[in-house]
Amino acid sequence: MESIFSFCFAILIAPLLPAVIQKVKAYFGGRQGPPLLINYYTMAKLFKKGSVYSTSTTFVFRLGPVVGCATSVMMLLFFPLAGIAPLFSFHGDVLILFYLMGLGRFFTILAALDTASPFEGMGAAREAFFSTLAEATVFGILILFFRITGSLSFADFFAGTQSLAITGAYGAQLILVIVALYIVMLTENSRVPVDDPATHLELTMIHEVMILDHSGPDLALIELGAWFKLLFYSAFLSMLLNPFQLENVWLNGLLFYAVVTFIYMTIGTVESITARYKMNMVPKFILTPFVLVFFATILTMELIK
Amino acid sequence: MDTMFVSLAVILTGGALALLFARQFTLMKVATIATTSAGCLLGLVYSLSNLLGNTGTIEQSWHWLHIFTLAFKVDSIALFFLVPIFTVAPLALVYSYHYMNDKLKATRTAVNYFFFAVLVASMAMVVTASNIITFLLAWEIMSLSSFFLVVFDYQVKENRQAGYLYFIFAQGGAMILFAAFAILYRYTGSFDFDTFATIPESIKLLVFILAFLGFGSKAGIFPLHIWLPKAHPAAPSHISAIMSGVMIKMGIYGIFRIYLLLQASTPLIGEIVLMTGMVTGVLGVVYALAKQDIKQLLAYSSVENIGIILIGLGIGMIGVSEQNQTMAFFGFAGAFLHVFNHSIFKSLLFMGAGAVLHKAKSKNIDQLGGLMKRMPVTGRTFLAGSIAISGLPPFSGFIGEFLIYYGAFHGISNHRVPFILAILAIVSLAVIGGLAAACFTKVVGLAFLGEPRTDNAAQATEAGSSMTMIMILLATACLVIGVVPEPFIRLAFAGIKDIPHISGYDTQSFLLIVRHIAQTGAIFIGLLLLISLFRKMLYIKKKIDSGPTWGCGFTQPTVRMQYTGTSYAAEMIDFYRPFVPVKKIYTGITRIFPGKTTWNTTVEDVAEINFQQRLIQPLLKILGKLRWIQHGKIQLYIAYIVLAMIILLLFIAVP
Amino acid sequence: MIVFSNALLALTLLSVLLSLASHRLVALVKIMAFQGIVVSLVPLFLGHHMTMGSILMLQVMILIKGFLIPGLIYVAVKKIKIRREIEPIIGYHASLFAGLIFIVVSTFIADRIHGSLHGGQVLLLITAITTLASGLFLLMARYKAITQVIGYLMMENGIYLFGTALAKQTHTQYIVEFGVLLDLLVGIMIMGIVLNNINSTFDDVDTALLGQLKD
Amino acid sequence: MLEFTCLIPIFTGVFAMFLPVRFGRGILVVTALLHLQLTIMAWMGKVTPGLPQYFAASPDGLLVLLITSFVFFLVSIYAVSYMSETEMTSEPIYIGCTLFFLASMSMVALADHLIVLWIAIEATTLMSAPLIFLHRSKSALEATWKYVLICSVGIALALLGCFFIVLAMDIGNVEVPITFSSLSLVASQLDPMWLKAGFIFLVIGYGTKMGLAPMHTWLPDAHSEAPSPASALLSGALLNCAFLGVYRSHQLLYQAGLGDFSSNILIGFGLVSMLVAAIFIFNQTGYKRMLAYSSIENMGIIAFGVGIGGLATYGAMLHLIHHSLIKSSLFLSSGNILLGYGSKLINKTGNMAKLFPKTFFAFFAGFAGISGFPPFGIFISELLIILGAFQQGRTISISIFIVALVLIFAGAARLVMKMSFGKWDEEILVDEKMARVLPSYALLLTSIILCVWLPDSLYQTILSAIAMIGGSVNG
Repeated sequence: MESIFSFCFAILIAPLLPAVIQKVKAYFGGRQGPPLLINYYTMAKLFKKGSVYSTSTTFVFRLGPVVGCATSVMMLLFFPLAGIAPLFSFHGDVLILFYLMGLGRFFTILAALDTASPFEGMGAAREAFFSTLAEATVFGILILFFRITGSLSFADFFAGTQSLAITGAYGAQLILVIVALYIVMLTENSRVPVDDPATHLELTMIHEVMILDHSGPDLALIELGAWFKLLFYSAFLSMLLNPFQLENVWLNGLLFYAVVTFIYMTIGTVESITARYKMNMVPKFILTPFVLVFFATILTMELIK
Repeated sequence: MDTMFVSLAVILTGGALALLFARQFTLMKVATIATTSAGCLLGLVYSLSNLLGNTGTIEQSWHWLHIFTLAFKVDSIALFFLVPIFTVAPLALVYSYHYMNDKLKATRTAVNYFFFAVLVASMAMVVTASNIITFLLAWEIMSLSSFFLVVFDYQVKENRQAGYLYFIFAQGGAMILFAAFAILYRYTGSFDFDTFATIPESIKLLVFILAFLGFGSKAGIFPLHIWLPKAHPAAPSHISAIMSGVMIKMGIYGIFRIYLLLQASTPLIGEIVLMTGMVTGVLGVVYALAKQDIKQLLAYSSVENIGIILIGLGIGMIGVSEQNQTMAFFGFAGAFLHVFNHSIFKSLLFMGAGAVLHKAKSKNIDQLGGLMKRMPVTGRTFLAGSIAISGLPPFSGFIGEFLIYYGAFHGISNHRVPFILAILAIVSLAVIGGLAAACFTKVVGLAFLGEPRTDNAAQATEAGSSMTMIMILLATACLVIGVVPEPFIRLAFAGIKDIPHISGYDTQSFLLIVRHIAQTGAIFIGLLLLISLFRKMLYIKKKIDSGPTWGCGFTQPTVRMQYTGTSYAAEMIDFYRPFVPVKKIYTGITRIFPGKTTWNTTVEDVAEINFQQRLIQPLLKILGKLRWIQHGKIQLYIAYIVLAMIILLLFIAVP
Repeated sequence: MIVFSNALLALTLLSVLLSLASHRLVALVKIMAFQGIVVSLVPLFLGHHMTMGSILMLQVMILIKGFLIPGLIYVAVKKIKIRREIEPIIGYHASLFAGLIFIVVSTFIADRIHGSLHGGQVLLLITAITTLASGLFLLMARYKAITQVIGYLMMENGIYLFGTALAKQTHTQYIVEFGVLLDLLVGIMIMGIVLNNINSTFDDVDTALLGQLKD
Repeated sequence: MLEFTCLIPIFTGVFAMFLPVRFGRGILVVTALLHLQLTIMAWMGKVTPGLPQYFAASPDGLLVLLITSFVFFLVSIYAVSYMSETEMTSEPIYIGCTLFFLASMSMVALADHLIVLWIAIEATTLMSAPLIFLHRSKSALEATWKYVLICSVGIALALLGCFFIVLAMDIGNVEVPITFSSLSLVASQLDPMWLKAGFIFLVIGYGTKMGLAPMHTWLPDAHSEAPSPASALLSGALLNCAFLGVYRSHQLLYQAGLGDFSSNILIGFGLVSMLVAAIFIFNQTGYKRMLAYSSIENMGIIAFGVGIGGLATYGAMLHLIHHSLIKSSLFLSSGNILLGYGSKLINKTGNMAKLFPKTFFAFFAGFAGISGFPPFGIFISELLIILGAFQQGRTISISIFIVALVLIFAGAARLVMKMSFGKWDEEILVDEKMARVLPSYALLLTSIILCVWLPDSLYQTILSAIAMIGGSVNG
């Protein structure tokens, strides 16, 4: 029951949090910024609309948003938000989940290519490229977590005796992991400095350019999927950052979402104070977390003794 | 065992029928396809029933040429490898009914069917052979018959070259195998496979490396893969399907079999296999990404999948030498399952590529596009195959990779070298997965989606019914294996049950995980349907327009402006540059009013270049210089004789 | 008797040296005829027991080696109308010098091996080896096909001398001589026929023209 | 009277030279048949040599005789059709000389006496020379000249070798007839140094005839310039006869306890031959020359196998058989190609698969066979040689062997594929006829049959042949 509630709450709150980012950015820009509920309004607006489809497209174009959204929801279904046992969990679920995310990306890319637009193709190519690099980091993190907890399940990562906490025995490595995961989050969710969703030039975009031709409810689904995915990553980071496990479920939840909000705020801060990297610098940026994680993993080998 | 030989006899009869009825084209096709397929199905039933029915090993032998024995032995490994042989072969044959429809080439088609049957029979013999002679005999017949299949379209120069290259690699590999087996024979004095474990430990590594090279040249390990991306595009598509889907697995079978027979204790073997697997996998997929020819791309993708299978085997072997049963079990099981899965989806993809080639008259991605609308079945099945080969759930490819991941993750508990190797294996699997997805989004996205780039592509129509039927069947199989994986995982488990080191491993807990995976797949599909339904609801009574793709303000878009395969892959290729050299030809802009200029890039295979530049060219140069020997002057010819005589006489005089 | 044989051997050596230095084909043929007769006579003075048969064989041998074969070659030379070997591969002086070296080397070899032999016919061995080597030398050092035939003939003479020097006659009765003669005869005839054809096709018998077949 | 195998061809040959042309062809085939019949009778033990002091029916000789006779029979059938196609000018000479050639080869196979063997081998040179220069073209003359001169020089050296062996008898005070059969009984009493010297000269001499490098120089010229049926005989039958000379000498040394010495020499010659063949098969321009070099290679393989001893010897003997069958088939096919395309150059041929299907089938199957693919017997023989060599621990030489095999395969495959599948748009001059294809098929089929079912008597004969140099199938 708790699990279902937690999941539903996450689904509901996911659109709210990105508004925090916009607020922070507005603050840095000296503006007031949109209201916090802006994304709900956007949803409502998009759901009401019809769509225009390109004559080039096929069913793949329509399937893209659905698959993308579904894979993001899957992540939340398996993730122990606020330490509450997820709806589903088994040994090995992380593998299938990250691969499902790959499936989502697969269809997003295909949907973009389906439009026959050179710009969307460009975005698709970059998406495919950067995600292959990010994927290596993610699996590096999984290796480390398996080394520490002996499990391959989100639920087990954050439960039991050897739970991953920054105050635990592997705290030092976890700091590296947190930095790495943060960068992966920025990459996977197309944030600055990898991608700039707010830019005006299609040639320099990655994710936004891929969804140029989507409209109406399809676009809404894509946006939803993106928010869920961002929530998933911040929740993941939050679970690692937050060293406290409070007895009270409600308080614990509150603390958890506080940390999540904090992470969103940092994203906003980063976006405000850094500029997007040149495209050819991005791979280096994405490789950094991989190196960090690999180093952290080697540390666990206890060769240094 | 008798059943298998009966099935082989039926298969060969099918082949003979092709030659017999060569003049009546349709009758020939029907007769040979029906007979050969029937033989294959009989064999399939035999292997499946024995594999799942827990019958022990069965042996049979005949005397041959006074001093030899033709010995066959069927254990679970052999039976497992029989399954893809007998599965893919009939499907490829039925597919070929509409694919091979050029009546002008009737004789050649008949010969093709004949060698197809021979190839199938010889592959079945390879996996069941249980002594040196039998094995090599079957191996050589396999090489020869597949060569003829490759050079089917010999008018094309590239195909001849491909056939030639394949021929060299086949024979060169076979010679190395001869050497490996001869060393074994030296120490055992017996042709029998079962005696191999008795040779001195120090020799085992040498033998294994030789065998690894020999078998690897067939399997396509890096850098011995260079024949593969040439031969597969050259062959007709159903041949590519069986070669890529099944025949190269014979190399894997050989590597695994020799590993089992040697029972070497050195961990080096597993490490070599694993590292080769990683290099093969990553480079294979990078090259696949770089290629614009669909069939060449698929061939490189086969190299990649061989890499994945070898990673699995390597994990298993390291597991054995580390006495980590979980690692060993899942490494082997994953490799086995991937062998089977790959044979399914790679056949599907090659058949799809064949249909495209047939109807759109090109296999170059940059000349295709928009085929999903024109060839709906081919497009959809190809999409399914692409998802499967990228290892994405809920399709079949994921399951095999999951097992390997599972084994590799359990290798993390080791120390030192095995630990690092396990990490590297996982990371390279992840990288391979990502790149494979990139690679196949490229194929599907550019060849099947978007707008046609040429008139031929625009005029393409759906392929013949025998072809689409088979592709639908295979695509369904990809999905079914992904959604209901348990029977297939059990099949893989049954396949490895005769491996001594891991017998008795308890699989119950894992089967639970498998059920969970199936469940997750089901949840995902449910979710997908739910969201689709939601989307449908949102669109009720909504206005749906259609118009051109938004050109970002550009008002006169043409189909030539679409992103091409080359540009799609360019950045990713660049990342791996030292291993993936790109040759650029750019004529440049010279005058004030620039004339026509060209820009051309080709990605070259680093193995091929080095093979050419470091081995072949120097060799030819040396050989060319030595040709002076035969200069045509009789006086010097006599001098040779005198010289030889003097040198030999010194042999007596000196000591 | 031994002295006689030594004299014959010395004559043989002389003929060998002459042939190496000779540049006129007709002279070469005449030297070969002389050498053939001398070589055939050698067994007579070696002290072997001579039977009726071997005497007969001796006569046949003189006939063939001394007259028939040189005669054939002479006819060929006349027909081909080539008088001399111009520009040999190895010059005449150098050839003569090589001949001397052959004698020295063969003396050395004969010295090394004669200890293990019964008879101890050192000079015979020297002559045999020198003749053999000079024959091979002619084959290698001359362009004209006819000179090569002569070289071959000389080589056979050397081998024949070897045979008489080394082998006891009891083992090899007639069959050696018969075989050698037959082969020589047929061989020279066939060479002659080929030569004739070469001449009519190429208008020369220079083997420098026979270098088209090569890789 | 086994000597009839020599006498009959001589008589019929003389007749053929003087009788009108139309009888000649009949005489050729009938003689071949008679010869084959006699040979088979000899195999059954029905006919024995009449002059035991000179001739003997040794197992190795019988083997060579059978191969010679069989190949000759099929080649003569081919030759009849070939001659009528080419309208050969000197047909009686051809028929006569082929028959004399057969006689001399039979004599080699049966000879037991050292000198008789020598005479017979020299006779093969002289009898086959007219076959080569039958066309009287410039290149044919050149080839003949080289053939006759080089082989004569070589064989003259072999005579010296015979003398040395006689000398070895003298020094060892052995009083037996100088036949191989009686010498082998007393071999250990012979003087080892002179025996070695004798062996060297014999191997140089007969090796020249056999085409062992570096004495092989005449072979590519002669085999490529001869008319194809003659090439088939030269490669398929004559080389075996020369090999017999080498083999007998090796046998003698083995029995004298000097097997190591002669083995090493044979292995050396074998490897050098294979490497030389590899050099020239790459970028070869003429297909008949390619086949000739392939013969050099295969003779090298046989010498290598015999030198290795043990199991490899059995392989070498099988190789001898299969090489003769397949190589003569290839040469017969090359005759068809020459008729069809009118050129010996590989660049002037192509697309046989389409234009010349029957010959293509024979040619390509022959190529696969000679490269060691099953179901042809060379697969077995090469495998046995490799197994045997490793068993004897000759790792370095077998490595060279394998490298050479791969090189040769790579070189030859390129050429054969060019001929078979390459582009060719011009007309075919002379169509293939069944009579000119069937003999090739028959030869190939025989190789396949022998790979499936080796008759017991053949097997036993090979065993007793190799037993004399210590070879056996049990290592």
